[in-house]
Amino acid sequence: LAAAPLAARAAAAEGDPAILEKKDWNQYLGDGVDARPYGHPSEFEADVVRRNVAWLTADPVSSVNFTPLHQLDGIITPNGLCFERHHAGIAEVDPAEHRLMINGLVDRELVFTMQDLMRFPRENRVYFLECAANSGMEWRGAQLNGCQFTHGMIHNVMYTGVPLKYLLEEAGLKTNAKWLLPEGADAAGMTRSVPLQKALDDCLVAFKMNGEALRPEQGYPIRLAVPGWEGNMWVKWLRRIEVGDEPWHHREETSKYTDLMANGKARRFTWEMDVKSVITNPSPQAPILHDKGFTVLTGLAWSGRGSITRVDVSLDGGRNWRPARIDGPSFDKSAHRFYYEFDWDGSPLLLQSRAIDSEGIVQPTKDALRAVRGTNSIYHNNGIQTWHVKSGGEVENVEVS
Amino acid sequence: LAAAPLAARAAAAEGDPAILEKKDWNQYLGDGVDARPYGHPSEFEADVVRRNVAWLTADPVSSVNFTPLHQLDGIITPNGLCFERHHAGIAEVDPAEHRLMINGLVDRELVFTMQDLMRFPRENRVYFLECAANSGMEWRGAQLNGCQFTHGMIHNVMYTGVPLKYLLEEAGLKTNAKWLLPEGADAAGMTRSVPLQKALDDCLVAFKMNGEALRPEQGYPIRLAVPGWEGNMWVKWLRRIEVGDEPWHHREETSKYTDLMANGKARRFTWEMDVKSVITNPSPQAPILHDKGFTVLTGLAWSGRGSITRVDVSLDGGRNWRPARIDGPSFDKSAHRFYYEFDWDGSPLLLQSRAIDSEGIVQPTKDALRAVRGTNSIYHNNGIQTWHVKSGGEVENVEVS
Amino acid sequence: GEKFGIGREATKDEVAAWDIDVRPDGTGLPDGSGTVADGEEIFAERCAVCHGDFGEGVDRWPVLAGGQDTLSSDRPVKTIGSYWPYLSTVYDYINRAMPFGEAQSLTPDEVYAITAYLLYMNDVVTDDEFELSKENFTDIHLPNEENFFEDPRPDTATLKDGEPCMSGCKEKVEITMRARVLDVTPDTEDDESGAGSID
Amino acid sequence: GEKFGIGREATKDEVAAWDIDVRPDGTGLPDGSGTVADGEEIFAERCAVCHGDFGEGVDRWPVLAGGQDTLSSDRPVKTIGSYWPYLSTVYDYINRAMPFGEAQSLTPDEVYAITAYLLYMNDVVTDDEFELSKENFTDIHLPNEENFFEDPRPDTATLKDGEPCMSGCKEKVEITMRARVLDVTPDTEDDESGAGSID
Ligand code: HEC
Ligand code: HEC
Ligand SMILES: [Ca+2]
Ligand SMILES: [Ca+2]
Ligand SMILES: [Ca+2]
Ligand SMILES: [Ca+2]
Ligand SMILES: [Ca+2]
Ligand SMILES: [Ca+2]
Ligand SMILES: [Co+2]
Ligand SMILES: [Co+2]
Repeated sequence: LAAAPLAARAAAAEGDPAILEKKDWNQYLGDGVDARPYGHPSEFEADVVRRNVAWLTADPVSSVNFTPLHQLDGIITPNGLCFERHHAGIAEVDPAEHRLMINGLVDRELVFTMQDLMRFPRENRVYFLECAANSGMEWRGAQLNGCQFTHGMIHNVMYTGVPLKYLLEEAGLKTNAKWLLPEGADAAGMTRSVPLQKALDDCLVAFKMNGEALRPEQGYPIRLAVPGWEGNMWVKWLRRIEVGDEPWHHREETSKYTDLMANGKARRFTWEMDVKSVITNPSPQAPILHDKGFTVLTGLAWSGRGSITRVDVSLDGGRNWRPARIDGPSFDKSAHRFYYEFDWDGSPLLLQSRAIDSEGIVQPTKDALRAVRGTNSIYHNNGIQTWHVKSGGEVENVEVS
Repeated sequence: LAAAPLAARAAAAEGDPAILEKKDWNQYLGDGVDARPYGHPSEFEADVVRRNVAWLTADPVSSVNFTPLHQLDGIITPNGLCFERHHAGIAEVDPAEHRLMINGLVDRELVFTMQDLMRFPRENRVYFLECAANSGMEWRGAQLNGCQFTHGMIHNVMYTGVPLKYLLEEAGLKTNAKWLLPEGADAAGMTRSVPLQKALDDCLVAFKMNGEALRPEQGYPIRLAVPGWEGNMWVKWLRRIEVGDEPWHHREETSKYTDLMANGKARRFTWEMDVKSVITNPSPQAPILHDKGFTVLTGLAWSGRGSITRVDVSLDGGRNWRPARIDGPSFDKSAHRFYYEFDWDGSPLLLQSRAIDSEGIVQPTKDALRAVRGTNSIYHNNGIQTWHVKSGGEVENVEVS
Repeated sequence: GEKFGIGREATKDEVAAWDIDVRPDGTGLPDGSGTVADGEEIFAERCAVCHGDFGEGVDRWPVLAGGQDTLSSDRPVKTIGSYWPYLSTVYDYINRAMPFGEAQSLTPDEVYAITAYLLYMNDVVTDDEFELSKENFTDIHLPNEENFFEDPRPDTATLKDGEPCMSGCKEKVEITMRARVLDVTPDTEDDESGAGSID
Repeated sequence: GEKFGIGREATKDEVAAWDIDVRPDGTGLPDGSGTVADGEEIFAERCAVCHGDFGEGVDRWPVLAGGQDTLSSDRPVKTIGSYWPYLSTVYDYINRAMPFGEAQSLTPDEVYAITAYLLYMNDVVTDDEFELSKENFTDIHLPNEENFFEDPRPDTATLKDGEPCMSGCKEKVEITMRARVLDVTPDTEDDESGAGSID
């Protein structure tokens, strides 16, 4: 037998060829340590990408793509997969040519280079960033078949940055200072009005995400972090902060990011992203691939008002609920990972998750939201998502009575 | 003036051209959301890469490259920059063809597919992984001029994985089970003996790092996480775990990863990576670029025996110490980020950091280590590093009396 | 100020170069003016390719005019005339971000003129000889200004309203809606497309 | 076992295909044997290009023989003969990982023969007609076996030894050594190189 050729031996043996036959990678050398100065995922993970939906917008240059939540785990979103939303494409800023100016109601109007900013004390915090329009497609009913598209306008990143208050204190705030206008260096010149109190509380001028420099599509070299508040306020490519006594009511806080109610009136300054959760697996893009038996359900929960204290899961469309297991770090205004393991009997399921935050706010049903806000809001849809698992394991985005 | 061409206007105005002159990125559109399904760093960060040192090894296929610690911040190492150490190059494993076998002293010898593994309960934990040979070059004295090379065989990652104990319990441990032999699917067939107690305590079969699939160079599709213990034990491309009653004394725990003492005797099973720290900025590759004034010193500290309770910093080569500020999450067996901000008077400095862990172990000086271990150990060098800052801001790796 | 001694004072010219924002009270408006007729011409040349000659929007590009009385309908059309609360936003946004792809290429007079034309198209001014200027700017109010109100959340249940139901919460559950767009992987010609848009 | 009911039992053949590890007590050794002379030939053909005809190591590839009595010197040479505690490690490692780039291509007889040759080159056996086999394998002990001992750490100060000194800890401080390799960026021809290696 020892002399028999390998293939013959394997054929004679009983079992899985994946074990019985040698693989190239068991025998031959792979790339050395000089081959990948900056690494990339396995070729077998080529489908793990941000995806956009062409018909959503007029042009991909002012559009959005979505984080593949169903292919991730834990709470950190890798930088290459953090969803993108920009209004004039990715600004490719040269940090040597980048400045941050503080002007307006300050004692001294200041200019900082990147090197200047590196001299202020820094903080490291994990925060989610959710676009106010995340799940916005679903206001009128189930639309897109996959949590990447229904919930993928979110990412969760560890930022390193300078507390904005240090920069403001360096400039010296006038006593009538009440509002800030952060402004981007991109061709959209993005601006938002931010109340000074928030800025002094926990805003960061962030320059690193998950340890390395911000990615260009996330505002390289600096962006504003506005923890827990809608993503549009996290101005990217930040180049100026004006201090004022009144809000500016700029385009992104009037024409956009205001919630239109059924009666035609509209809410403004709806900044916090309310408590929300979604089951990422199983989900339409990630069906159950095994027969009945022990299975892992997992998902993400977050709240812009604090931490997540509890997530409940229902397998029967909200009739009965069980507490899920939250695992991994629980930070304020950061995504939480939850699991619910159960023995699947192979019959159809209607999966839901319901998160509760440290302020005691309970994630509402979509119908509860519609009852108070109608269906024209576009933004701030934090309703409970339902996935219909069929007996074959296939999953569909549905709504239930 | 309104009609004057832009350049003329800018020339007449007083100030920084970076502000007075418009940039392309302020005016023209950048890449859209369909351009980068998987993102990459800015072109201006092209020097932020893993680097190897050609003369260290015979061939880059069995060698090491180093994490650019001086260019990172926070505690998370981005996946593309996690140092690589492999013994037969990067195994490019097809997950569909990958299996995990458990054999030996178990009730039932088992085989798992990747899909099987996804059905076990998961945990999410942040752990550092340090090669036992990190700083090994420095046993005989200051060698390499940069913390990337003196300390860059470490990374710190949030793992998602299945507690190994679940897999072992599924197989059913025999009463005489005491040791495990995890084995890799690569062409080095990497093996290490791991005491069962550690396996049942906190080892994970990890499949995700920082949210996404393990990178090929880090063991895709699965690696063993052995928290706090030397990196070589974290077997990559894990394909088999044998359960036994005695250790195997394989090549990587005899010929390698044993500490040779001055008297010719050698320590074995020196698993824990002891308390250690390094100042990452300033450091030889990251000099001080500004004149005297307020400056930020930062670094990393970690211990394989628990968390870091304190880091002290000295500016004068160990004569006087001040507590540093630890910022960001403090997890067990995870890197901690520390800062020490001070007013630099422009004169030369001898920078040191000294970490203390939750077991009360104090990071020793290099001379204290040499006094007990000599200079032939190669591994487990956790001595205090000294950087000499010159008056121009340049920094050099030195040792002091 | 001056806690750390980092950074330097901005020059007047530097602040002037970047300080372009405009507020509802007129703060930030530059000197200048422009008529509806001037605006029509500039708009036709630089804006209409996307927004249409009358702000009606080409393809999926934004609609800028019309939509009055649609806000409580099933398909609200939110335009400067129907939705925007303040005229300053029109000036500020066009000046900073339009034309798309050639941002900050318009002179103050051009922006005043375009803004005047947009007011005309939105029936806020009806005189086609109207000239908008720094001086008369804040006299103009957009029709929907009063219909914005401050965020009143939380507007859904909290724990104060009682513990959320854990068992037997409903009699029966039925599927009432299914995903409109089943094939979300944009890899084939025959991909379905859905309604709505993101803003 | 069987808590979750996941996975399946391995077949005997599957376990046999992967269960190649060898322990000091001989567990895992396959049937077979090989002589020093056979080993010399195979070694010359498949190993010597890297390790040298006599295990002396070519360029920076590993040295496999010699180094006796260097372990307490300044430059220890750690080989199978001078350092390795167990012969089983030699068999196991060559069988699983060598030749470098063609792992697991040797038959048991070949590995026994090479191992015999390595014993001979390391003066552990002196008879050039020596044949190593499964049967006599565990009779052989490597000279350095007794010189390994269990990790005795912590071997440096802990808080129990007192609070670490915070001020005035030394009289004066002088630089005693400087980095040997100043230019660490491997981008030019004239890069310096240092001593030592990583394992
Ligand atoms: C090449 C296409 C294009 C051209 C030309 C263009 N725009 Fe736009 N316009 C856009 C896009 C795209 C947006 C939305 C940008 C975003 O997503 O932030 C927009 C948005 C706007 C808005 C805000 C719409 C809303 O409801 O919030 C206004 C007002 C506007 N444009 C005016 C103009 C004017 C005035 C011009 C000419 C001076 C102009 N545009 C030229 C594409 C164009
Ligand atoms: C192409 C080069 C090459 C060839 C051919 C080769 N080796 Fe090696 N050998 C290496 C390298 C490289 C290592 C170190 C691998 C590592 O870093 O893990 C090594 C390691 C070893 C070691 C362990 C050395 C130690 O001190 O830990 C032994 C024993 C060994 N080889 C024996 C052999 C034998 C026997 C053969 C032939 C059957 C062989 N080698 C063929 C390159 C080679
Ligand atoms: Ca509010
Ligand atoms: Ca030990
Ligand atoms: Ca202003
Ligand atoms: Ca498709
Ligand atoms: Ca075995
Ligand atoms: Ca060089
Ligand atoms: Co937006
Ligand atoms: Co190693």
